[in-house]
Order: sequence, then C-alpha cells, then structure tokens
Amino acid sequence: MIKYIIRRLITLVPIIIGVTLVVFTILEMTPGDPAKMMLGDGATLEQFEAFNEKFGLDKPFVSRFFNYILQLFTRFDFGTSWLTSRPVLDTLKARVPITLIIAVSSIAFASTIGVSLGVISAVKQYSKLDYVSRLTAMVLAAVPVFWLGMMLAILFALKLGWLPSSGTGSWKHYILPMMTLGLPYSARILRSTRGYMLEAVRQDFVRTARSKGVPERYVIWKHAFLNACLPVINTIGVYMGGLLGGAVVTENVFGCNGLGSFIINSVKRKDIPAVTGGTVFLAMIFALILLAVDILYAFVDPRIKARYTAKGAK
Amino acid sequence: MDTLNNTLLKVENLHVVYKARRETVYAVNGVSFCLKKGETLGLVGETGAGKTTTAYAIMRVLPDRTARIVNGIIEFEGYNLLDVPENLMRHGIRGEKIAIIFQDPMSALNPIMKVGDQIAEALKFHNKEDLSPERIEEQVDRTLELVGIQKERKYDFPHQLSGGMKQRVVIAIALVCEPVLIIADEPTTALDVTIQAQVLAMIDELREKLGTAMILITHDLGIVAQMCDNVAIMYAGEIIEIGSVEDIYSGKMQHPYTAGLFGSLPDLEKKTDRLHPIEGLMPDPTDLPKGCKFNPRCPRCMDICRNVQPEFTVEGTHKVACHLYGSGKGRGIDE
Amino acid sequence: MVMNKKPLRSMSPLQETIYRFSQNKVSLIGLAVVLLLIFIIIFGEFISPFENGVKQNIRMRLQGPSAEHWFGTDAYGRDIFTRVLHGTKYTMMIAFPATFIAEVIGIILGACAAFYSRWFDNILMRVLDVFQAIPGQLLALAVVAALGGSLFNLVIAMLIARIPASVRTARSIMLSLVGQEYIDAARSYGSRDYHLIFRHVIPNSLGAMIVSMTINLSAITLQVSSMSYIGLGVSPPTPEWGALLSEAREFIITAPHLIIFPGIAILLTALSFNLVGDGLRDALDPRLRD
Amino acid sequence: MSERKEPILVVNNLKKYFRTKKGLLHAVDDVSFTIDEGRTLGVVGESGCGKSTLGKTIMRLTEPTGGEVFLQGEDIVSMNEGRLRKARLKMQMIFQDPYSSIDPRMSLAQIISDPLKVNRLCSSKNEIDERVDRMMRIVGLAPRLRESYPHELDGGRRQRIGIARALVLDPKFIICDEPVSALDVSIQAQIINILMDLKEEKGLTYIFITHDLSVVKHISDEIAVMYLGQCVEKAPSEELFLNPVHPYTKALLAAIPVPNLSKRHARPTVIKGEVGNPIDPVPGCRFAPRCDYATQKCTGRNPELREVAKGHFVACVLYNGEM
Repeated sequence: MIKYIIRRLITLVPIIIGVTLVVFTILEMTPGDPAKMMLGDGATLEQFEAFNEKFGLDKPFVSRFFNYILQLFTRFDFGTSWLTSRPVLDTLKARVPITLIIAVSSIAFASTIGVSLGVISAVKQYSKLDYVSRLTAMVLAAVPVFWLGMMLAILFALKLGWLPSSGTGSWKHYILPMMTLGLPYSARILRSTRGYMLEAVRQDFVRTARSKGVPERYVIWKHAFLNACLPVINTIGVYMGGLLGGAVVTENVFGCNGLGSFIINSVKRKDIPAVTGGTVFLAMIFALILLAVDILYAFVDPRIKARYTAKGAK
Repeated sequence: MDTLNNTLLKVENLHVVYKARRETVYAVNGVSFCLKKGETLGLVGETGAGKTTTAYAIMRVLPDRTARIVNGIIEFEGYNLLDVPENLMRHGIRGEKIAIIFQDPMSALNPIMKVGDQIAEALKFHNKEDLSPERIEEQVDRTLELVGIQKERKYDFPHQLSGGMKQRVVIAIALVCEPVLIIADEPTTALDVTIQAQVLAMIDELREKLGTAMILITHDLGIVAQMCDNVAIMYAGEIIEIGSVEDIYSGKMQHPYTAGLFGSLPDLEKKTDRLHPIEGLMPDPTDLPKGCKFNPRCPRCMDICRNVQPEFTVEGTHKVACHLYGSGKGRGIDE
Repeated sequence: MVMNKKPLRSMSPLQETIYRFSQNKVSLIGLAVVLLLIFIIIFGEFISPFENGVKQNIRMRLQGPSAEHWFGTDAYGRDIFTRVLHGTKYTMMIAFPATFIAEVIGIILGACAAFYSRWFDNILMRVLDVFQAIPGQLLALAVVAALGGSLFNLVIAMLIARIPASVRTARSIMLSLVGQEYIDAARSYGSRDYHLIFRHVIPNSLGAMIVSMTINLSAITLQVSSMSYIGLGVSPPTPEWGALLSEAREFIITAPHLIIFPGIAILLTALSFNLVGDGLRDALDPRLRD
Repeated sequence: MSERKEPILVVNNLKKYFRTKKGLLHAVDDVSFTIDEGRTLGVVGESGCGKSTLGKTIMRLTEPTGGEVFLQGEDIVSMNEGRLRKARLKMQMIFQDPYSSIDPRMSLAQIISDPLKVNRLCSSKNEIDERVDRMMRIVGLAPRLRESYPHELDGGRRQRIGIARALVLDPKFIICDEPVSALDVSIQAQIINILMDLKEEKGLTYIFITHDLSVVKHISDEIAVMYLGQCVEKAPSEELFLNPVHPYTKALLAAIPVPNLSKRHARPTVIKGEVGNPIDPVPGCRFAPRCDYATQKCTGRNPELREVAKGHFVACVLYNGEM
C-alpha cells in the first residue's frame, strides 16, 4: 500500500508541472508591461530595468517557466510578489489554514448531511421525507453561494445576532462560512448519494443478502451502502474542486483573510506572481485531496486494491 | 398414494401482479403445485413465464413497491408463508429453511466482501445453537469443501474467483444453514457446458446427501430430464402441464406448448432437417388473451380455446390444462 | 402472427423522449421558466424599457417594493425590477455561448478520443488531468486576471473553466457508444469513419450531451454571477445579477430587497436549468426512475 | 465458369493476440481452415476460447496479429481500406446481441437500408424501398413494422433485423456470431429455420459460431472445436458426434444435458477444473491440465492437427501418427 501511495505521489509531479504551465501561460497573456503597471509612469528607466531584472522579466517565457518549476521543486518557492517583494509562500503560509478550515469543515458538514439524508431518502423512496429532502436539495443546489452567505448573514448575524458576520477571530466566525459553502454541496451530495443508493439496493447481491435472512438495516448499510460508498466518495472528491472555488467566494463574503481573498486581491492588483503562486498552491491541495480519495477508494474496494498491490493480482 | 404429512410446500392458486405507473403486469396467474420432502420439481418455461416471480413469492423477496401477491396460499411445513410476519420470515424461514441460488453468479455476490464472510453471514443471523465464532468458521470451511472449493479461498474476494467458483460460493451460501428447500433459479445458465455439468452434478449429489427438496427453475429440458422428479411447464404465468418426468417426456397427452418446446430443440441423436418451433411470441403480460393463454399461437386452437379457460385434465400424476384432452368438451369440434 | 402488444403508433426515440418529458410536471415548470427567460431577453424592452433601470432619482433612493417599483429602488433610485429584468440578458449572453462551444468542443474531442483511441486518448486524458486539478473557479479567475472582465472575456473564462468537464463527459459517452456492437456492425457493412461518427455515434450521444449542457448552463449561471459579485466579472453599472448584488452589499441592513430579488433571479434560472436537465435525463433513460 | 469445389474462404495460421497489463492474451492462436462454397462450418467452444474473436478477425473488425484470410482468392489481411470495403460486400456478419447490435435511433427501414446507402448501391429511393421490403419479407418481418424502432420489438424480431441487414448486400458468405444464444428456445428455433432456409435459397456459406452443441450439429456440415484459442478437432458434423476423438470434445459432448430420459441420473463423466488462462501460454496442449489422459508428451510442444480419418482432424498427441 505504501508503495502505491508513493507511486501515486510521483504521478502528481507532472500534473503540478502541467498546472503551473497552464496558469503561467494564461497569465502571460496579460497585456501591458508589468514594470510599468507596478511602478507607474513616473519611474525612471533604471527603475524599470531593475524591476525586470529582479523578477526575471528580462528573460524569455520558457526560461522563466523552467526556473519557476526548478525553484518550486527544489526550494518549494512560489515566486516573489511584485507588490511587496516578499516571497509568496510567506503569505500563503499565513492564509492557507483559514481556507483549509473553511473547506474541510464545510465538506465534513456537507458529507454528513448529504450522505445520511441521501441514504434515508433512497431507502424510503417516494415517502414524504424523500420528497421534502429532494425538493430542498433541488433548490439548494441552485443557490448561488455568495447570495446564500448574504442571506445567512442577514438572518443569523444581523437579525438574530447569534454569530459574527465577518472576520476570523473565534470558532464562531467559521460557522456561517461553513454553512454557506456546505449547504449547497450537501444538496449535491444528497442527490448523488440517493441515486447511487437506489442503484445499489437493486443489485443482485442485495437480494442475496435479503434471501439469507439478514436484517434489513444490515442489508442497507453493510451491503448496499458500502457499495454505494465508492461512487459517493468519488463524487465528493470531484465536488472538492468546486468547493475550493466556492471557498474563494465565501471568504470574500465574510471578509476572511484566507487564500481566496488573497488571490482575488492579487488579481485586482495585477500581482501576477501572487496569483500564480496562490492558484498553483490551491491546485496542489486539490490534487492531494483527489489522491486521498483514490487511496480511500482502494481501501474500500478490493478490486481496485488488487490492481495496485502485487499480491492481490492473480 | 402420497400421505399429507410428507408434503413440504404447497402452493395454491398463487396470483402475483406488478403495478407499474399505468400498467398492471399479470406475472403469475393461479399457480398451484405441491412439493414433497426431498423431491425435485422442475419449473420450466421461457422468459416471462413467471418462474422467477413464483420463486420470489415463495421467499417473499419480491420488490415490495411494485409487486403484489393478490391471491393464494403458500403452505410451508403447515404454515401459510403469506401470513407469517416479516421478522419471523427473515428469522426462521429465509436462508434458514428455504434458500435460493440465483442465476447470475457474477452479480449475486457482494464485490467488496470476502466470500467466507458472505457465507458466514447466513449462519450468524440464524445462530440458533449459539455457535462460537470458531465453530462458525469451521462450518464455513466445511461448506466450502462440500461445494469443492479449498477452504483457504474464503479470504478471497469474488473478483478473484472464476464464474464456476462464484456459483459454487452462491451454492455454499444457500447450503450453509442446511435448509429443507432450495430454490435454484437457473443456476447454470450463466456457465459454460463443462462447468454446468460440474455444478449440476454437485448440486444433485449434495441434494441427495442432505435430503433437501429443490425447485429447479430452468428453460433447459435437458437439465430437467437429468435432475428432476416432477416437472411443471409454465406459460404466461400459469402452469399448463405438470407431472412426473416420465409423464412429461413420454409425449402422451402433451400440451401443444410443451410439444412446441420439444419441437424447438435440435435432436442430438437423430438428424433433423427442420425444427418445429412455436410460431409467434409470448403474449403481452399486461393484456393477456381470453380463454387459453396459448390460443393465439396454438396450431391446434379451437373455438372453445378462445373463450374458455381450460381446466386440468388429470391422468394419474399427470395434469394438462388443454381443451384437447379430458371430458371431450373440445374434441368433437376439432375432429 | 405476432401477439405482442402493438404500439398505437410508432414513436421514434426522440418522440418518445419528448412524450415522456411532457409527462413530467416538475420539469415542465422548469422548461416554462427557461422559456420565460428567453421571452424576457427578447421582449424585455417592451415590458419595462431599459431607460427605467438607468434613470437616477435621488429622491426615490432605497425604496422598498411598491406598485410603481415592484422590486423597489436602489441607492440611485433606479428601478430594481427593470435592472433584474435586463440582467437576464447578460447572464445568458455569457452562459449560452460558453456552454454551447464547450459542448461542441467536447463532442469533437470526445469523438476523436473514442475513434483514434490509444495515443490521442492518452494525451487528451493527461491534459484533462492537469486542467481538472485546477478548480474551475480559479481557472476562470486566472483568465479574468490576465484578460480583464469584459463580457467577451468572461465567455472565454467560462469556456476554459468548463471545457475539461465537457470533454470528459463527452469522451465517456462516446467511448461507451463506440463499444456498442452496432458500430462494429456498421463498420462490417462498409461504413466509413464519418458515417460511424455522424450517423451513429453523434445522434446517439446527443441526448446525454444535451443533459450535460443544461446542467452546465446552470453551473455557469452561478459562476458568472459570483465572478461579478467579487468584482472580477461584469462591473457594476451594467445590471448583471452578480454585479447588482455586489452593489447591494453596503445596504445589507438598510435595504435587504436589493439582495433578495437578484438572488432569486439567479436561483430560479439555475434551478430551472437543473429541472429541465433532470427531466431530460429521466425521459431519455426511464429505467433510472424506478 | 469457376470450379464448383473452389473454397470460398481459406484461413491460414490466423493469430490474434491482445496486449494486456498481465501479458499477451492469445485469443486466436494459429487457426487454419477452409470452407467450400455453400457449406456451413460450425465453430464451438466455451467462453474465452476465442471463437468470437475469430469471427471478428476474419471480418477484420479487429486487426489480425498474423496469418492470412483468403476470400475467393483475395487476401483480406493485406487489403487497404477501400478494397476491404469492397470485399466486405461479399462477406457479412450477424451479431450475438440483438440489443446492442442495432442502432436504437434508426427505424427498421433505415437500419436495413443503411448498408445500401453507405455503399451507394442503389440509384433511386424506390429501389432501396423495394429491396428493404423484400428483405423484410424474407426474414419474416411484417411490412407494417417498416417505420418501427428497435426498442418496440422483442429480441427475436431484432435478430431478424440483424439478419436482414446482413443479407441486403447479397453476400456470399456470412459469419454468424452466436446469433441465437440470447433468445428463448422457441424463438431460437424460428431464427435457425430462417437461417437454414436462406442458405438453401441463396446458396450461402456460413461460419456459425456458438457454444451450443445441439444447435451447431443441427446447422453445420463441418464442425471445428476450439479450446483456448486453438482448434483442437475438426470433422464433418455427423462424424464428430459419432466418433469424437479429442478428450475435450468427448467431455464437451458428454456434458450436454439431453432432453430425454435415456441418460437420466447416469452422471456424465465430468471433466475437472476450469478453462485456463489464455495469457502468455506455454507451448503444449492447452487442455492437458484438465485432461485425464495427459502425459509428459503433452507438454513442451503444441500438438498439430492431424487427419485421423477422412476429413477428421485432431490435435492430440494420443493420435499423433498412429491409428
């Protein structure tokens, strides 16, 4: 298993290089001269040249790219901000925990609600509960995250005054972002869990279990659910991408100083190295999450496991 | 003559329908048969004849949202199974006294559970004698060896086994609680001929050894000839002919549908130039024809067949539901 | 000779899909909303002229809903109803072309991957792996960062963010279709590759592709508005829904109606696309329902 | 005037290997045979013996790894696309699965006429319609079904569509890949009768691939038994059933359940074990691990097909040279 994890970690390398290339290329298309943008029109020619040399802008695209990759893999260096001249990594280090707390708490929240209601909804198909949860999920899946955030803030912060509406001081500050981001995804997870569960309870092996005389609860959870779990885990992994993107917006709504607001601010100020660094970093986190999902998958499903461990293969 | 207390299972006038959104599928329409202890009954018919539905009704594992048992009695060891509450059914009957072997071994096993655990599961939930975990393991080992699999393979997952081995595991699951009745739903249809021969020989041997009664559902008249004591031929949810194998294979007083089934088979021993199949198709189960269900396809159809549902004509153990036979109601018109 | 039930009249798979869709009330409501949106885009000017949404009237600022101003007025006294009404156009102008182009590219690349398998498919998959490692929202942000936030650039941004998912969906649909025996059959009676693609694969994939398209429309609607909301999409004077909400932030306490109505507009749009998509999926493959 | 006895199809040392993660899968391994015009060759074997791959490889739906296939003297394997398309006009295929082998978005008439259209064989719409009608009549599809769609029809009628589609090009030679195994017995018999009538009327030549021995006996003039990619025995149909020689053939024949009471409870001699793995096989008889008569001679070298009686070939060391 460890061998498998290491092998999978190695496959991340080309992906990260690819991600960097994509981000680099897109941002390369920014029109205008960065030095002029950063220093303003009043700066002298020497200042321009010094800026360009400092950030390697006098070199061609390809060499800058390779240099970046080299720095990234040897020194875990995400470049230097044009604005502050400080390493991007320093800022990232300070801000990533906030984003991670929001993302992890909301996915945990969403999965708990989504999976459990999804299973119940499928088992009691066409019951009242099923209709209500499906209807709610239908609406929640179409709610814009930032709008939901504003509505929740109006209700819980401004009207009821239970929770703070912005900032990151205490654990209370994280509740609204968690719900904002978690609710729409719990709806999506509910919908897919229900679908996979409905598929699973119709499988032949579930009928086998029933005809063995196994109690119904056991049939549902041990046989149907554990099998439905596999695609559900996969779906949750895929949703993580959207969720991380949503975290960027949620931070903006609740004024959290996380990675998301850092990227947005950097975009607004055209601080290209900061945007690159932030995006690549977030993509790395996402790639790690997908990897974790894959490993979890192999852990639950012996068929996948067998494909990777030498012993299991026939 | 049979004594009554020898009867293990008695199905009487069983009717099952499936209700889809706007349609009612009449899957089983008044099926009756009797099964004695240790006996094997072949349930023969083509797709849609209602064989599997009958089996599921006996086990009460029909999909509860769509299927309804509208009428009938299923008497097993003196109790009507249709009146037994669900938890008793689960606890005392399903898997314990009646076990089922499903058709497709590829999908009948849980892919993420070790086969040993899947066999042990049935034991655990019917643990009347309070067996210790070690004893359960022993029982699993023994059952695996009974079906011809080394006990070490209980740690395997289904994907590590071949099709034939999977079916052996499915059979092991059915046998592990030593039921008195096994329902085998096309147990070898998904297997190759040589593997089929192995599995059938094994089932037959075990059944004899354990004295288990069996309902063997199949479409293969060859398998029936090899395995069964009695045969029931089903068509459109009804048993149209029932009797001992000798009755059915003798060709005497044969239902035209049975004759058609035999006529569809190429003979291995004689050179036949042409097959004599039944023309046409199975009737639509939501809209069954009046009278004899087989009348639209029957080469010997008479006026009466289109209007009057035929009763069984009985000759010893042999019963046929056809107007051609019996009191001569139809004979006069035909000849 | 044949005793099976005869259909009253033969329905092609398309007709059948339409018939089944028409039996699904919830999806019909979704479709009605979508049609209403299209109606608004075309006839919005007649319902309430754009002028009403631009005209400033300081005396009428931050009014709640009334008979004159159904959705109330904003900080400049502009009519919110008109602004929301005309906002439809902007969202759709981005969502429709982006979805459509993404889907076409998906079909083309997916078909190529399925037909010229091995090497092309391998390369495509590696490229997709890379693109899918970047959350869509971030990819869109990067594009906007580079190009700026005009309507056209937003279409590009959404396109780039959506293409990977579209291609992946199309590819898996196409691959499963190419595995069907009727493709082999068609090849065996002399069909050329373009026959296979245009006569068999694409017609059979269309249903599933349209489903994925409606779901994408919903996702893009949400994404466009959130881009505008964080100030990196369509910028405020334009009455795009996200931009309206962005403007309304300051008045979250004093004038909640500024927030409620544009939000509901986005919600309804996304919801109705989802409803149509779900209904289509059920209509295409009725087995999934029961 | 061509000679009457000229073989329509000659297959020489045909091989098809698939690359898999675990190794090279020998699906079809060195199979040779000839078929004379108007005859039917039955190919039987259990799942995984390569019989379906054999059919697809002859059609060149998958590219053969090696060997030659001559259709009326022309080598199919070396043909370019265009010539292959021409050759396929003479050689058609009927597929196993009546569900997935028919495009669900086309009406019956479209399905049956598609081969004519893609090959541009008919000049007018009338001509196409006429030929479609004729084909439908021949395979027993009611004319009112013309505009029906496959999902409205049952398996038997779908299989008739498949036959009509294969026949509309007027081929000389048809590969039937388990055309009846997905059907119920009574429908199966209907289809078999159609296939046999067509052969009579049009002088068709068939390769009939199946796992069902009683069907193959009924329809074939000659039968080839395959095991793990190789042909182990080949003989005229009657001869094979009267005098099976290869231990595998014997076991296969013994395993068929006969629908009469003559063999009741007489348990057949069951062969042990299961079909082996076709990946990277070592030379030697592939049946040896399951064979009761296996000796050391069976390993190390592939047994060759030898003639043991007129037209009866077997690949087994027991019959090497002697007899």
